[in-house]
Amino acid sequence: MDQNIERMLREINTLEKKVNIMEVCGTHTMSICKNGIREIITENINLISGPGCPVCVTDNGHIDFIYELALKENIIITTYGDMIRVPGSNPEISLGKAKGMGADVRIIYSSIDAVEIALKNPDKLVVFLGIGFETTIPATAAAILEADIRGIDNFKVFSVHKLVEPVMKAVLSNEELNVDGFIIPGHVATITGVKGFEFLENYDCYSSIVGFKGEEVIYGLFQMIQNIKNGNKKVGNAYKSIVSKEGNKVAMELYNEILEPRDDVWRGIGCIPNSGMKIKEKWSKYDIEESFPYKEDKNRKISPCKCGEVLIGKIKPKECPLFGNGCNPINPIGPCMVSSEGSCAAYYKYNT
Amino acid sequence: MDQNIERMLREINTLEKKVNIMEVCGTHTMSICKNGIREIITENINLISGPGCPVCVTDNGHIDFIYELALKENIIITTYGDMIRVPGSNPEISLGKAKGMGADVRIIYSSIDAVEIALKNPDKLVVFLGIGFETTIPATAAAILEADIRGIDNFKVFSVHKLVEPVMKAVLSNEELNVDGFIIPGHVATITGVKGFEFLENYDCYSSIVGFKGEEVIYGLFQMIQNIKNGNKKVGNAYKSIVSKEGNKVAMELYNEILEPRDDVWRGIGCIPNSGMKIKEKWSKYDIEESFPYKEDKNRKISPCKCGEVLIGKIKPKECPLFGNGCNPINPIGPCMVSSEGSCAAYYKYNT
Amino acid sequence: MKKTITMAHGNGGVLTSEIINDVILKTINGNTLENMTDATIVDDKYGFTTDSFVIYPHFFNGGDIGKLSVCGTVNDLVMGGCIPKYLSLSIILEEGYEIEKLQRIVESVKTTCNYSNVKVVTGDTKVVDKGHGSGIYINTSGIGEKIENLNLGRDNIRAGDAVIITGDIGDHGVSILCEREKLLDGQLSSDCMPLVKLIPLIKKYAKYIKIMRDPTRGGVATTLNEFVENSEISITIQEEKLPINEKVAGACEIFGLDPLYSANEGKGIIVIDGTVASEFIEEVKNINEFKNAAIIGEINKEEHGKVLYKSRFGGRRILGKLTHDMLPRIC
Amino acid sequence: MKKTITMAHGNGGVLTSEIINDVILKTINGNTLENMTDATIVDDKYGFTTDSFVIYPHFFNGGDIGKLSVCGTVNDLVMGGCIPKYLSLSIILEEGYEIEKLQRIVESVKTTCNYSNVKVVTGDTKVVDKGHGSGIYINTSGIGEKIENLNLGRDNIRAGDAVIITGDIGDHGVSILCEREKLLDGQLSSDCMPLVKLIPLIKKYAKYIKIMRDPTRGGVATTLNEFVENSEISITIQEEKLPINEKVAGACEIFGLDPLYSANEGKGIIVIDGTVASEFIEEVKNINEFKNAAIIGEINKEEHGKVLYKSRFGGRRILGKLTHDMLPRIC
Amino acid sequence: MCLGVPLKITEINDKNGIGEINGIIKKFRLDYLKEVNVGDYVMVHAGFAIERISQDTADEIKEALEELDEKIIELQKERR
Amino acid sequence: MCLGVPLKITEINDKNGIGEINGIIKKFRLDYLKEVNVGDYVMVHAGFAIERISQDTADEIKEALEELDEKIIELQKERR
Ligand code: SF4
Ligand code: SF4
Ligand SMILES: [Mg+2]
Ligand SMILES: [Mg+2]
Ligand SMILES: [Mg+2]
Ligand SMILES: [Mg+2]
Ligand SMILES: [Mg+2]
Ligand SMILES: [Mg+2]
Ligand SMILES: [Mg+2]
Ligand SMILES: [Mg+2]
Ligand SMILES: [Mg+2]
Ligand SMILES: [Mg+2]
Repeated sequence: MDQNIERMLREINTLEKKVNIMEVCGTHTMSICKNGIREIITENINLISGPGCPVCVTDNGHIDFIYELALKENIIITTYGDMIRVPGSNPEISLGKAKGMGADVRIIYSSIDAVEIALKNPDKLVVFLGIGFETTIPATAAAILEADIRGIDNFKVFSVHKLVEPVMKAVLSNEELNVDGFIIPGHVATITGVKGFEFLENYDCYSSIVGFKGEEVIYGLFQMIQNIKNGNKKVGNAYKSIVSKEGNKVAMELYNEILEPRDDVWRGIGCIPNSGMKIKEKWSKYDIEESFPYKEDKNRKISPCKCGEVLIGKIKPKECPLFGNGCNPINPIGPCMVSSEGSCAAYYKYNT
Repeated sequence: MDQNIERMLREINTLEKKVNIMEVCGTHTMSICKNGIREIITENINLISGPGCPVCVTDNGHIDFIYELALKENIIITTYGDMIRVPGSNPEISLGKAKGMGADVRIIYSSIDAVEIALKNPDKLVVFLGIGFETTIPATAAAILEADIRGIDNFKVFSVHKLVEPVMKAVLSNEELNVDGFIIPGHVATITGVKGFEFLENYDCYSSIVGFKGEEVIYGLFQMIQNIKNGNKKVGNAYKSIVSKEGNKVAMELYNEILEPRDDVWRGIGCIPNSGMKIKEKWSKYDIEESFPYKEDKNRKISPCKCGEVLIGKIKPKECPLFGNGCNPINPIGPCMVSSEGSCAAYYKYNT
Repeated sequence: MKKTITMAHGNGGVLTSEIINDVILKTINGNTLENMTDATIVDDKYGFTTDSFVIYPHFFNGGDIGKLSVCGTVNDLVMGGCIPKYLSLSIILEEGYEIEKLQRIVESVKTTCNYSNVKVVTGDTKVVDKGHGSGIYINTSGIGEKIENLNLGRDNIRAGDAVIITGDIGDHGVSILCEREKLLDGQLSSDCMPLVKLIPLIKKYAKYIKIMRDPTRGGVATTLNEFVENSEISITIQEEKLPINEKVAGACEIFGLDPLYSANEGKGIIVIDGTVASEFIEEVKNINEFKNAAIIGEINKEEHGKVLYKSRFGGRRILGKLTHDMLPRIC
Repeated sequence: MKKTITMAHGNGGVLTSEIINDVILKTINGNTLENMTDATIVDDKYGFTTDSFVIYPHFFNGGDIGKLSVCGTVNDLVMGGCIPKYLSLSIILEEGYEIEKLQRIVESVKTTCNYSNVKVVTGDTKVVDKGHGSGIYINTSGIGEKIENLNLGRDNIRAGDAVIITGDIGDHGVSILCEREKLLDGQLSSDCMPLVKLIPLIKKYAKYIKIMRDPTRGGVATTLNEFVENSEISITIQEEKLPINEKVAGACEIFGLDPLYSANEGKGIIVIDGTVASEFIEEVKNINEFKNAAIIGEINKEEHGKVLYKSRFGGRRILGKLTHDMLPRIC
Repeated sequence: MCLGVPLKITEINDKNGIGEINGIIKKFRLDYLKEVNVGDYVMVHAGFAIERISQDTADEIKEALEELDEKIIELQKERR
Repeated sequence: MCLGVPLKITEINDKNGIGEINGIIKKFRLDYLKEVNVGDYVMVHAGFAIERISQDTADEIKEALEELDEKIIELQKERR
């Protein structure tokens, strides 16, 4: 092992008080599990997985809606691979199942691919499922702009995009929880800048912006532990190679031109004000909700899934009575089990 | 072998002058081939296959039309199995090929099945391909009536029905030909009655109404040879067990209520006045030509196929330069090779 | 335009041999169908054979795709002169297929294996996307032990040999066609059956048997043609000797089908030395499963390489190979 | 609601063993996967195996479905401790498939058979209706001659044994996924290759080899789990020892894939007595085709029945079987 | 165009009939053949009964041959 | 949400870039990262470059540890 890594681990493991540190990004959850980081750090550090996987937090109703769209004739659904297996209000509803029933559902890697598909299928309506936090919101905005410039009018977006700040605030305002520090997702911060997380300084907690490789996570923990030792509650940046103070202003301007905040339902958590992103009036011709309005079903059955509590870090996946006992990656009940970066799935896969 | 059959064969084989006898029904062609009848009768009797297979005589243009219909969305084509492989203006056009390309083409045994399919598929247009002579015309009429009674409005017919009398007259008026006697199709006569063929008595030829089993064909030949020997040119009836003088009047009334003659093109032969049957104005809501008008393509390429000459008995299949030499049941060029009762196919299969 | 596969390439008739000979065999070993029989003897001791089963419907009167998959390979081994021993079972499932159906099919495999005294020793399962299968396709391959003193091959056939069928002709093909096209509400039944009970007789008459084949796709007519095509002998079969189930005959009359071109899945055609034919057929008929067996014709030299059909009126015609699949017709 | 087949039933992971164990094996012989290895030894002399190939695209960098069909069965025989001898070739064609493509595929079968010194001795061709296939599916079954003094089986595995892979991990699965999803314009290449050149070494080290397997569907992680599940031993593999092609590693980083769960079609995993492992691996690496072979881990008793993955930081985690197929993802 | 099948009627329900041949039960329609009864034989073509079968063809053939015999006898008488 | 990949830019055509990692060539978009040049490293997420990578994380780590060392030395100095 690299000497510097060893040195950092040693420093981390000198921490003598117990702390709860929450990662809010599923990729961090994965990296921690995959690299066996829990096994190599002091038991004083309790790593909690928070609401970081946009796949996990997408509401049942939204999945049901896109599933039904997929089953319509002459509609092509384009989506990042992550969403394929996410179940809606029951396990038989998912984009994968729709595909199995003959729907035209295509996995894409970039939102621009969806625009290309629209161009090649002028007689079909091509719907792009916009998911994710600040990292993917500009990509959706760029696709809309591209469609506009190229005069493609069979391209529509279903935006279930979410913002990080409101949900972190929701976590912080939950009195049952006791989070001492946040591992901030490095790529969200790349867009928002360190500035985008300075709101945390108004709370009583430590934080560091962290990259995703094993080394980077260790470095982030190292930085946070230093700050804890020093009582330094300023937002740390352990991802300086990419993340700047101001972030990517062009990207933010781009998405603020095309989308705007709205109240949104987080699966398992509930409605959080101004936490979702919708397409602005001006760009509504690209909004699928204009042609197929999304209606929330207030009478929806409440799932036995404890994702909500897992997502805000109140319980660990294993504490859900369904974990591995009815709910597993093959038959996921809750969204946390679906996405490979969902907390439950990550715990299940790497069952450390 | 049955003594009576032997006796009849002996009588048939006493014929000393050379005669040309034409069967106008493909099923007779098949029966003659299948039972090896040519081999057991005197060489003085030359059996010629005439224009008897309604599959064979259906014009390219009509096949092209139904093929294109089949490829449209939300259309179900229903057809007797006979039409599946008949090629249109090129070998790549057939209902079978359309089916291969995903079209919904269903083989039915009775026209009433098409009505049932329409009932079960209210959101599809169900088109029944009406083919055949007087034997199947009443079945088409009955289906239209049934749809009407049951208020089914997604049922349509494409009628390429043909009448026997006009084409027999066309054969008789062809000066190059020298037909001494006709084997009249027993089931057509069942409908039209002996009366329906009495027009033949105005021509210089012998004729017998004949059934389709080997015994029946031999019996029919026996009767005709007797008549030839006796110089009796009245229409013979060697199928008395079924065929009456007057025929099935109910059936004829039924189809005359719903369909009426029109000029029609016979593949390989050309247009014969009043030889086809179209749906009457009054029932036009069941006529697919009302919604999708059939336009004849005057510039259609003329096929090298000699079916026309085969069909009127001018040449035998083997005399066509393409027979077995580019044209065979697997890659049929002309319609006579397609239907298993087509003259060329029957000759090919039983290559006697 | 590019040449493409048509349904007729799979019907066991003319185009099937064309694709097998011209594309597959010519490439793989420079030879034609001649050398690639249904069961091939390897190391002079074992028979090896394979078949994929793509039948629809999966469940039919008289069997299901599971039973059929075992029968097909067991019968190829028996007809290839082997005692069937081991089977492989490879299943291609389509997304969305009901597991309960799979269960029933596998149970049927089991039962048929037991009857045939063979064991499934290796297997495979694949799943294909919805819209890329037909619920289930099954491949079985089989290994059998060569029966001693048996020397099968077209070259052994001589004028004077008798042609035997072990039961009624065409049951499987006609009944499946009717089930698939939803005609006759399942009044017919497939003959799907393993031919293992013939083994003792095959052993006993080993030195008299010239060639055997189960006339599946393409039917009796096609199989007989394969026995004699390009040879100097011919086969004459007689209409009145053909055993045909009367219901099948009725269905053929109704829909214009021909049992001679219809598949059989529990029948063998055996060409045997004429001198023992009547003795052999009696023994065959004594086995309950084969009580309708019959001598349907004989080998002669009337026409080189042809199969001749003699009608009950004495008329003769040539009986060719299957060209295209039969369809129910009205004329 | 009725239970139906899902794509995950075919990915070679957890659900595949479930369907094989609970539906097929339990019915056929009352046993579970344990007794149904990829190649089964019959009559104590021959190995018998089968596989169907449903890959799409049919032509890919590094091979095609024809080559793959031969490699799959040849490799199952070699890994089952046999010298491959005879193959069957059964093809299911979809109506409309281009004959020229079929021709190329069959040529590829031929070439790969020649390389592997096996013969196709029996075959079958079926055609399915348009919309009921994927152009072409191939089944190959194979017979091989058992190598002497070799006694393979999970029961032989002991703590201290070494786990060897004969080359880079995950090439096939990652490259096919990228080709199918039209990512990376074919910059990757499948490892599709017959393992026959290992045979002399397998013979030489016969008494030291405990078990062998080609980690196809489900990848290395799933195969290793199958070696130890329900046993009292465990396997620990080390991140830094895993040979991974750098381009494959790059693709995995871009699309969030894991080479350990990705199929290999030209690799063997060999568990060998630890005392000869370094000697053996040197000989393996001397063969050009296997120059990237590596000892990737060892058998121990750290956790009963588990596969453990030790990261480069010393952290350990459990490496489970594949649950669902990998998809390219962005998070 | 003439593939007909002779069925023995076993059941009639208005326009729908059921008939039998060789033990095979087949439905058919009676739209244009009304005056038939259970037990009658009908010729069915494309799913419709087209006519009642009044006698067996074999009988018809027999009759025809008997007629011929009579004629021959007459002819012989005349010649004598 | 954060699966990013560091690419070395090999080509730029307006909004379309081509980059390389481990010998793999990958297209990406530059819609919201304009001021980059061939040879630069960028972090690409979901097909879009989100930022230029200014240095290697390893260097960052090294710097951080050096900083720590300095602090420790200072601390020790202070203690002394
Ligand atoms: S284990 Fe399943 S049910 Fe429980 S919280 Fe996780 S995803 Fe929800
Ligand atoms: S052989 Fe073919 S081309 Fe010639 S007349 Fe007959 S069908 Fe037409
Ligand atoms: Mg759709
Ligand atoms: Mg259609
Ligand atoms: Mg076989
Ligand atoms: Mg077979
Ligand atoms: Mg397998
Ligand atoms: Mg066979
Ligand atoms: Mg195998
Ligand atoms: Mg295998
Ligand atoms: Mg076969
Ligand atoms: Mg294997």
